[in-house]
Amino acid sequence: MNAATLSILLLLSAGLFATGFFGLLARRAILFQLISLELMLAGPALGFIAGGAYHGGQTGQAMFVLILILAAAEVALGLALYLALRRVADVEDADTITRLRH
Amino acid sequence: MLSPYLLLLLVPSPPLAAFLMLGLDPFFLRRRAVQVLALLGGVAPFFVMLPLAAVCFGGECHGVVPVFTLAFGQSEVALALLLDPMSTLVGLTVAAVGAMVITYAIDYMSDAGVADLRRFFALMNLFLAAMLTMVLAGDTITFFFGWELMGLCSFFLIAYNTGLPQAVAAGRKAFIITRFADAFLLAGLLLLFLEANSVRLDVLIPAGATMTEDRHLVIALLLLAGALGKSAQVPFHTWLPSAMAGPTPVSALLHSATMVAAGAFMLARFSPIVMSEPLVQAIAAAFGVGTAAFGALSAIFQTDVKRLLAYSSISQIGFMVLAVGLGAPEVAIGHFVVHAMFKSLLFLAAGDITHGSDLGTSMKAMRGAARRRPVAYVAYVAGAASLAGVPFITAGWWSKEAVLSAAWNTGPFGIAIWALAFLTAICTAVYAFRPVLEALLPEPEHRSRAPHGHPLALNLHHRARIGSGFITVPLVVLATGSMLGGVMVAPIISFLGAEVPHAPHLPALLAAMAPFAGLIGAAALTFVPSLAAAVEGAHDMRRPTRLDHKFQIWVIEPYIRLIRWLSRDRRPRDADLDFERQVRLIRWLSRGARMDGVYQALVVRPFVNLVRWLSGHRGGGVDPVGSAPVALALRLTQAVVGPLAHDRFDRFWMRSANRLVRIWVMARAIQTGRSRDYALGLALGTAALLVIAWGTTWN
Amino acid sequence: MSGLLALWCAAVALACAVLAVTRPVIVHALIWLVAALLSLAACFFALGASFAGAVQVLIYAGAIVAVFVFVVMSVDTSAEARGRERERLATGWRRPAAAVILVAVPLVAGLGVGGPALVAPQGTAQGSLGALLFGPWALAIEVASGLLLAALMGARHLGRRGAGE
Amino acid sequence: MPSFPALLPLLFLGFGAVAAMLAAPRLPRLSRVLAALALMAAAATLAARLWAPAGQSALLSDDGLARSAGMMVCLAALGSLAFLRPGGPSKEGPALILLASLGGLMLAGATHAASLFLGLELVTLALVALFVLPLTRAALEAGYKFLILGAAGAATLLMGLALAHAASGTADLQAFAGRGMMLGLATALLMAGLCFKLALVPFHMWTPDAFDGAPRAAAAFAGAASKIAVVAALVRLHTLAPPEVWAIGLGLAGGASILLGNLVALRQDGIGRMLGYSSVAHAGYVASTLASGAPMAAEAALFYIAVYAPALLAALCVTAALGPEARIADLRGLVWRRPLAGGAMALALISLAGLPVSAGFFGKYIVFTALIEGGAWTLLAMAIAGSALGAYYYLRFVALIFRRAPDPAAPFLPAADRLLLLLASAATAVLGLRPDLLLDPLRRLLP
Amino acid sequence: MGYDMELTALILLPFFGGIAALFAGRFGRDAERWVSIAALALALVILILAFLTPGDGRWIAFERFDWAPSLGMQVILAMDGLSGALLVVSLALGIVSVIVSWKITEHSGLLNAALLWTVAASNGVFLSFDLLVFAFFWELMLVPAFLLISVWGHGDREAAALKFLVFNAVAGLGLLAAVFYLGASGEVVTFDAFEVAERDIPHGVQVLLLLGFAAAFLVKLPVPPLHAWLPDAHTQAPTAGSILLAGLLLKTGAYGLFRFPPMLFPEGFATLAPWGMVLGAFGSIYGALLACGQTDAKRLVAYTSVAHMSIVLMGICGGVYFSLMGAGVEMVAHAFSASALFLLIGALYDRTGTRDLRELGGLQQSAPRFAAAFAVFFSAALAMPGTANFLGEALVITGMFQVNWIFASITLISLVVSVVYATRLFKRVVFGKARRSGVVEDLTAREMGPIVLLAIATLLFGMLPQLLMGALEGAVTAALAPVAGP
Repeated sequence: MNAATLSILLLLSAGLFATGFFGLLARRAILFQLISLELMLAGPALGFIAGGAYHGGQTGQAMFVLILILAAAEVALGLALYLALRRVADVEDADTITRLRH
Repeated sequence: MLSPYLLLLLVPSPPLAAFLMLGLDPFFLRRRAVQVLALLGGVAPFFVMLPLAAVCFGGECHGVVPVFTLAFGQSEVALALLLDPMSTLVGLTVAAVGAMVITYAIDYMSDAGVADLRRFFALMNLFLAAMLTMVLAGDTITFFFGWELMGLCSFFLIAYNTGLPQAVAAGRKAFIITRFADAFLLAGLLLLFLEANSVRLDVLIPAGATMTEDRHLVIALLLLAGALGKSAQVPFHTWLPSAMAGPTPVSALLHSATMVAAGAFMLARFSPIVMSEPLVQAIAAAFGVGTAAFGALSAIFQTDVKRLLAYSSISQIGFMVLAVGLGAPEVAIGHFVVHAMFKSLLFLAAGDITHGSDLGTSMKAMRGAARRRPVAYVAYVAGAASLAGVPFITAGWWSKEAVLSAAWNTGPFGIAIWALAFLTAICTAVYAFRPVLEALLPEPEHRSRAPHGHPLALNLHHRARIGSGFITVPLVVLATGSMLGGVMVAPIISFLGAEVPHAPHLPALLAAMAPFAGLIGAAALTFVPSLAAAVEGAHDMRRPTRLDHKFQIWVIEPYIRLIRWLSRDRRPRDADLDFERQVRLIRWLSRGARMDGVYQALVVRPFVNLVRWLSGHRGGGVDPVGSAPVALALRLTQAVVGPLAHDRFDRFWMRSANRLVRIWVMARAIQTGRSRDYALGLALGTAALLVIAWGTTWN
Repeated sequence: MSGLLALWCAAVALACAVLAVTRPVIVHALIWLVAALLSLAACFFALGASFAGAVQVLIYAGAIVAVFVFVVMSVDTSAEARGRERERLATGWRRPAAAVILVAVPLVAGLGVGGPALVAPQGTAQGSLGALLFGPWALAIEVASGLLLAALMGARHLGRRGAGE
Repeated sequence: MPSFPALLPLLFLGFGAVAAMLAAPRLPRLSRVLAALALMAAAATLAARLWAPAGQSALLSDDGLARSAGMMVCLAALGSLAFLRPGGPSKEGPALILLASLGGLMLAGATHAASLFLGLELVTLALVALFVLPLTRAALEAGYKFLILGAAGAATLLMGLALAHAASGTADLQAFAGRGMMLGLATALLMAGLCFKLALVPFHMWTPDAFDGAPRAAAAFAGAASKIAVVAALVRLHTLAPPEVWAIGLGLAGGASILLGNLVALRQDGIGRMLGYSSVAHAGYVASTLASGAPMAAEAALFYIAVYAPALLAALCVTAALGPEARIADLRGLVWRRPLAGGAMALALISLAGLPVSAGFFGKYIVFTALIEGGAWTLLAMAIAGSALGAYYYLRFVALIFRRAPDPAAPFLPAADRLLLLLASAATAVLGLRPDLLLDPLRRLLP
Repeated sequence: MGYDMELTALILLPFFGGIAALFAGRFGRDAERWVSIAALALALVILILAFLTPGDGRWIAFERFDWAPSLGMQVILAMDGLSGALLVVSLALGIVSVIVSWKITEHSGLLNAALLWTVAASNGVFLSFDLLVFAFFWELMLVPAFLLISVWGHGDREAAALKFLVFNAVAGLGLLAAVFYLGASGEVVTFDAFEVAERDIPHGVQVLLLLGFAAAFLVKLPVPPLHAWLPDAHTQAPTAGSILLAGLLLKTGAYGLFRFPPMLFPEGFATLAPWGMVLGAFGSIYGALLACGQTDAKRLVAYTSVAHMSIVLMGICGGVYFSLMGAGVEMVAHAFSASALFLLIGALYDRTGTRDLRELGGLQQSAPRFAAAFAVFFSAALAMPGTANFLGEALVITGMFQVNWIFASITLISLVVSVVYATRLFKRVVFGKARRSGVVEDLTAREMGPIVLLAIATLLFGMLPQLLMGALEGAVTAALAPVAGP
């Protein structure tokens, strides 16, 4: 694997990150935001794997594992929060959760 | 060996001690104790002054008693009392007059409550102490101390009747105007101090006389302005007539030997500095003679004895200032001594005659005086004669003649001054004799008095014809002095080290005639009903109803025709208008040339407007009241009315605070509460950081 | 060769991701998410990170998406909801897009166009992933379990019918 | 692996968390006690080894910075624990606080991407769980916002770490000492993640909402303990001399935080919200100190956040006692109703305002000194303007505390709260008189 | 120099006295007041003993010890005649303020503590020569004063207290910033004023730093346009608060100006001094004019304070021997006379419940002792010769004549205007008829005590000024030397 490939892979990982970020900003439904978060995390995951492949160490994969754990934890908490919000306040649109402001 | 001059310290001490005792009231004094204390404090200085004067007349007349010395960096301030011929003479006079006035006041004020009595005598004693301190001061600090203290006491004393708004207003007016003049004096004294690096008069005056030109002129002018204010000379004269709101003894003390005369004394004291500038000299002479003439003219048309005497004081002190301006301060001091005696006498006698009258101190209250209070009347006559300057037998003639001669001897310019002073002397005699003649008129018919009138007023006619010793002794002593004091004038002047000026025979003879001319004028004003009515009417602001047509035809009519012919006036005549004009002139003069109005327009109103503008009060309409003191009081009252407002800077601060609040409202709107907006912030922040990173590493 | 494959798979993943975030229907989005994750897994395999690829397939595309599916089953999928979702996206995409472009431009400029001079491959010591994870990184794994523990406690607590209702 | 003594505090916290979690459903009181004991033990161990020689392992550094910051994290966590209201459904609180402290300890010692990221995320997720403890709508809202933003921040941070890893081939934080465009971008992304945790403008939006809606104790942890840990991490990164974007970005964000935080706090009536915005501003002071580049910046930043912590704890403890919707009017006459609470609150606010006889004064002092030393005049001007605004709004609250109140109802304060208030006030007052007691050790402990 | 504790004691004694007073109320009626008086009296005794022991010429007493060396901080306390005189003022007014608030029972422990802490903090300001410690006490002073206004004040007290605090705290930041710069800019971090004074600071920097210092001092002084807090604070403060405000806090501003600018920034001071004089001249007129327009007696006196302190500012900026000496004398004199006027108005307010000039009057008849007391301090307010106030103002004017006659004339004008407002106050309160107040009870023995004390002080320093001026000599020449030097 050469530097150019790594460069493009990193670009693509940044693209994934940016796409996820776009989803987070653009989507109002909570579930979509959670999906977007997953994509956001996929970006660095690709980045670590690509970097690890380029440099030839295990660190990249190890970091990927940690990212995976984080993603899982976040999804668990996020979905639980989504359900709780629906139950307590009956909302699924993030834009309506604005009781705390100013 | 103790120097006899140490006695100097004892001169102002008794009245000061009396002030402290009366003011602090440590023993809860009774009426009798108060009177005794006051009398002791008032009389003692005279008896302390006597041996000092004896020493001084004995020839050794230069004593300095240091009080204490302050070190100011490189300069030294040595406070001291000084005994020299001038302070001896003036001190003796002041002590004597003070003693007389306080003695008189013991009886005069006997109907006041104990607390008021205590206050009155405490202040009178303090006043006396202040004047004595000033006279005997050996340095400018002590001098100014006494000078200012008098101003303070005059405020309290004039406002003695604290319930009377015009008394309080008169007190404030006196204090503010004299304080204004004092500011000039203070500036002059401080500049002198900086120039001479000493405050001691015996060092400072010679040093001051040899200053550089411009400094010298400034200082001399400042000192002159200070003196003019304190002495109620023309631009500053308005406070003095209003100050008559104080009790008679206060007026007697204020206007004869102390407060008012202090300005003249100061000029005489500092004459080596003031009078070495020809310009200042000319200004002083002009102001002096102008004031003298103006005061005399105004006095003629007064209907109130005390106001008449007040204008007389203005006029007489004008003579003193004139004398100083002519370069004869010794003559001024001579006139000072004589004036102190006859003026206090006049006040005391007039006060005694009018005491308790329901007409107050108006001229009418004088009527029947010869019958009611013969001693006082005789004393008044003596005083008036002295004031008018009846030749040879009165003291007033000698001193006034000295002034006139000094003027005559000054040269061609002096002759003009002499002429004006001569006319003034005639006017002086006119007003001096008016009350005397008025007293000959029958008493006005007895009107029923309001039950709430002065308690003593009811006893007016039951009073003894001869007053108690407290009244009689001062009157007799002062009357004697006013008559026989003339023999002292020449010794006084020569004691002070100057020649008695002598005029040629013609002017001297003319001057001697002046009192008699005045007497005729006074008689005309008193006994010619139309003129009396005019004077009267000018005050009541009503048209007189009865005119003596004869007088109108023989005197007024030709005069008016002459004027019309001279001015080629062909318009039809309006008798009312003529009369109006005449009355208006009299009114103008009797109101002190309406100087109060000028002050009102030039000083008070702008000041009040400024204050009002600054403190944001809303003004309300106030009737322009004829009498200026009331107007002054009202003006300041007006400034008070209105809500308690903030000043402008305050508003500025509050406005910026409000602006900040508006920014706050905008800033907090950023926090919309939507998580997507929050994330947008996150994204923008990240983007900014990335751009910075890219920018800093890109090359 | 493997490099090209990896690039291809990553590009596919990106395309799937773009689709995933723009679908109006949640189920479609979820499917595209799975597709993106699987493409990434393929990419990982192509890059030689077989463990990562396997874990990606099993845990990510398997377990995590399964959890999603359970939740998605309770979501309103009517045509009306779809229209609403489409309208929301149609009205509110400009500002996010601008922001994301602002983020992406420096990244792209820095990584691609500007062409960073990458350091040569750092010859780090080869060793098995397991030796790393259970050797020096054991602490990290332990703490990561704490992460899961916290999430678990939070999720369990949220599942309660609490006082807030 | 780190040496055993270095590991001990982590073990205390980890096992303590498990024990507390297990005890929570049945014996909530025991759970609290266990958590407190674990925190105390961790703090004591750290304190005992404060001056021991430094050690280094793969992921964590065991040096003075890590120990002192870790100790402060534990103490601040103990403070938050003191007024974490027991009862109700919120039984997991103590365990979560322990987990969050564990994350804080990791963060304080992190020398590697893995430990940095794990520590940060452990704190974040534990805090999300803590935020939602009351299960009220406000708490859920605060938790949700924090989760979403936290995850986005984490992804950003990870992206930065990934870039750094790709650029340098190592995941060690040492990588950030290099130069180059990719590292610059990596640093920018890393900073975005850290700034989010420190609540710097424009990454601060979650803070006021969290202080308002979440339990006060959780907010206190977020404001005190977690910030100490993040500042420690920042200081560590700072000493590596990262690319230029580091100083510029911190300066910009810090200055903006000072101004915006103080400005928006200006007329807030909710005490929680006011403290939230003010915490943004205080984070700004810390960031601008680090941005100034003064040699003393590290110790100044750590000192500042260390003296900020007790004041914030005391203020939030009192706020908690005043009820979930505490507003400025509730403070009226507090000092007459509850002298301890009122006095502590007043002292805390005075310290936050940076007025003398409080530790906050010296916090401001040392920050200003650092700004002057570093020649950061613009930041100094911002800091001065911010302090002026700060004095205004803090004193608004102080004024009301001393105003006589119409109603004599006094808030309830449990013993733990009272102890906390007493200790926090004592710390604030003592450090306000003798700042060198803290500053000198810090100066010697920092690299 | 040996290490004695006397100066430290002068700060700590009131401080701990305050803490003791806080709790003394439990041990007996009025115990907290007696404790306060005892602490202050003891401090006064210590101060007098310090005066009696020989100093080293420049300083009567000097102490230096380390505080937080790592921050470059130490405590340097030094007392010369100026600080000594102001300390006498502060302790005496402390006792007076305890006595006048005798009747206040509400939180009386805290009240006495706040009074004592104000005294302690201002003593610290008067003694400190470590700039940081100085700034520390400077800010510290605000807290008890703020409490005094906001807890025991009248009317809209919170707003007034907040205004007071914000003005002074914001201005204090300028001081802090300048102090920090001074401390950090040298080779070693030090706040020792004597060391800092040795430094060669560039002229522009001096001007900037001086502006920082001046901000704090001028607001505290206060000089227009920075005075807006004063009338409100005075009006709403309790009597004791007004006394300490006028007698102490204002003096700290003047003291700071007197002491530090000429010492630390001689060239910068020379540059800015003319502007200071302009400000002072404006303030002296402006304050006096506003005093003429007030209807609230306390507000009136507050504006006179503005005028008088502006004259002090002018004197200090004049920078010649006479003006500096005048400023020093005026500071002390104004402390006594203004606090006495506040005391009297406070006593009147206690009796009548109003301070409105339009509603007062007739004291002369109903309460002669009251009237007499008013008369004494009325004379002091308008600078009657014989009072220390006259001495101060006359000296300032003398100095101004050496500097620029325009400033001297303006001071003279303000002297004239002072008569207008003083007589107005007197007319409205003492003269006339009682409008609303009715018969007012005369001053009681407890009130007479402080008043007699203050009257004696005013007159004593006026009649025997060498007592005061001898003490001030050292400080004046020290302030003079750097300005006049080559």
